Amino acid sequence: MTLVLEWTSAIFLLAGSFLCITGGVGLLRMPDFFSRVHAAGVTETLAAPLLLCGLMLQMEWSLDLVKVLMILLFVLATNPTATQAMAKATLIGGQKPLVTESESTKGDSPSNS
Amino acid sequence: MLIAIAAIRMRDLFGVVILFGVYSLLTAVLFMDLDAVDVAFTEAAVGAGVTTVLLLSSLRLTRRWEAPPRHNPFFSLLVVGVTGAALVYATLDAPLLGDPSAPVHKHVAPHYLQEAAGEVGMPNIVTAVLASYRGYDTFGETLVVFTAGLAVLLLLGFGESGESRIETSAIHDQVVLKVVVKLLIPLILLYALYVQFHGDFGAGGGFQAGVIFATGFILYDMVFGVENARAVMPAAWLPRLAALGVLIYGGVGVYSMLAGKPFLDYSALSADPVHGQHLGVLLVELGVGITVFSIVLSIFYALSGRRRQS
Amino acid sequence: MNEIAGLFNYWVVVFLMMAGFYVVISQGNLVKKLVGLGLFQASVFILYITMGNLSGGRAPIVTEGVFIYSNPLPHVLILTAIVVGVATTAVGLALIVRIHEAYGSVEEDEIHALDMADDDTRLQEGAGQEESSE
Amino acid sequence: MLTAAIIAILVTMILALVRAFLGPSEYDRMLAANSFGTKTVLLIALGGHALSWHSYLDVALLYAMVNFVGTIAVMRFFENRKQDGKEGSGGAS
Repeated sequence: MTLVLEWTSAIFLLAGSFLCITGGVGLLRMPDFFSRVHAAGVTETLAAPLLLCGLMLQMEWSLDLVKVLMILLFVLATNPTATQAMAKATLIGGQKPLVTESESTKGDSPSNS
Repeated sequence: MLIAIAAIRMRDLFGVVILFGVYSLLTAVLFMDLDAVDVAFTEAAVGAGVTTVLLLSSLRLTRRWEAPPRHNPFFSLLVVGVTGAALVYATLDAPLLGDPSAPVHKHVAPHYLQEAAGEVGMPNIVTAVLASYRGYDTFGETLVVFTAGLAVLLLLGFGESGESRIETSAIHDQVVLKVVVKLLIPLILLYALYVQFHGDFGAGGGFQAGVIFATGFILYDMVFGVENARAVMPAAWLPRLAALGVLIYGGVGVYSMLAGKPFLDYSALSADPVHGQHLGVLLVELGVGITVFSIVLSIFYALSGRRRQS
Repeated sequence: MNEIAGLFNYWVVVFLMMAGFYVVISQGNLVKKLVGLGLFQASVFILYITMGNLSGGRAPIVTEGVFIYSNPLPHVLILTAIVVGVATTAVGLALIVRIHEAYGSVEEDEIHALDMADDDTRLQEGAGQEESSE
Repeated sequence: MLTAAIIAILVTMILALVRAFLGPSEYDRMLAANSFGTKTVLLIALGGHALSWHSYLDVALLYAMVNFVGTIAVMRFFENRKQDGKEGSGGAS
């Protein structure tokens, strides 16, 4: 039983770490803001619950477990919301997604209009 | 450290503020690592949350871009360098990190650590020292917060209550955000109450709980608009609430004085001294929480309710 | 080696403190000055907490089986200092907002220049009222 | 395994921090700061478990909250600025 728990937790943690790094690299390397939102938002939404699940599987049954569950729910609720709201605010704020095939990051210079 | 450098170099004040928030998060993690849970808690709630919000709302009222520097920075660099060198030289004599024989650990701290659980009857020694042993200090600090809030209100007022404000901002169209926030706010307020009354056992206490409670209202204000927030918590109540908090704190002190004990000696509150201490700490923390909550919220109202004058 | 590890925190503190100090004395923008004050403040907080730390210690909340706790006194002082710090920052911000309304600028130099110009015109007009020109 | 996850989170934090420094537009900074905050929550949750800090989960929960509030405050700031630009139209102030 403990072995199963350990292995499941390890798998969760590894998957979470992988997604986490993927998100970070995407955040750094993507060419314009909207693809960055995509990279950061999507991976984060999955990475955080995975990591927290992995953590939960390692803990014994206590109040702390409930707290982790609350953190999980909280992150799960706020993170996609914040990402969506950010993307929408940016769109309203006047930035356009980069649709042409330009490779440089010219498309996302600050538009202060 | 790097963040600090970047924050200095950046001329866009908005970026400075965001980096300052990140910097404060890192500071809090450092506090966690140095075993200062309560301090990390406060720093996270205050530094990363409230300070950022306040700085942003005052940036809205002033302008965003900084003028290019006109002085030669050489002289100030010189001053800073000399002072820094002197300080580094001074640290060579300082006790090493974690050294148990450092003079700090020799004075009153052992007494607190050994006796607090028996004398005050709560496991969280920080709360015990804060509210009981150093009750005078904390009373003074609550008064300082109160006075600062009054000063802000005198300088700015609450602003007009926003009848003529045009609410065309993008947040007011976002349905998803509104629904989620509506669900979250009760959770935040509940959590603040937990922090308030669980402060005897874990990290937390009046200061943090007040800030978190205010954060919940600030969130409501930001997402649902000023009018709605002021309908829930009218601005006129806030100074009265703040005064009420200070009065609770002072009232506990005066009560113990009337009972024939020194000012703020909580053992007068009940027949059993330990129980009295516990009760006193709870009441005092409640007073601190109410004061901090109403002052933070009224500062936010004052800064966000004011219209930009060009 | 041990010395370096033990003193490293202090050096970080000194660096941060000097960074904040530099911002306060050399930058003209008032909001930036406040951020510099915040940096300085945070460095002082870190200094106190560093002094309160004990190797092998735990957070000062009594639990069974733990005998070394870090010093609670600096924690208490800093906890209140943080809240007081944000209150004073808010007062500073309120002052800045008022200054911006009065002068239309938050740059120290420009405010100074405006003050000087104000004084000059007043002298030229010969209006001898010594009213507030602070 | 926890250690590996913590290292991964630290690497991501550094990446996000670089984006926050570079960030060509302010929106990028906001995104990076938000991502950084989420990573901090995870770091405290995992690291606190690994090093057995006291009541670290309270702090992590608080962070998640504060991070969200901060992001919303930043977004509101954008709108206000835009609104001011429309109304003021002078930009000289």
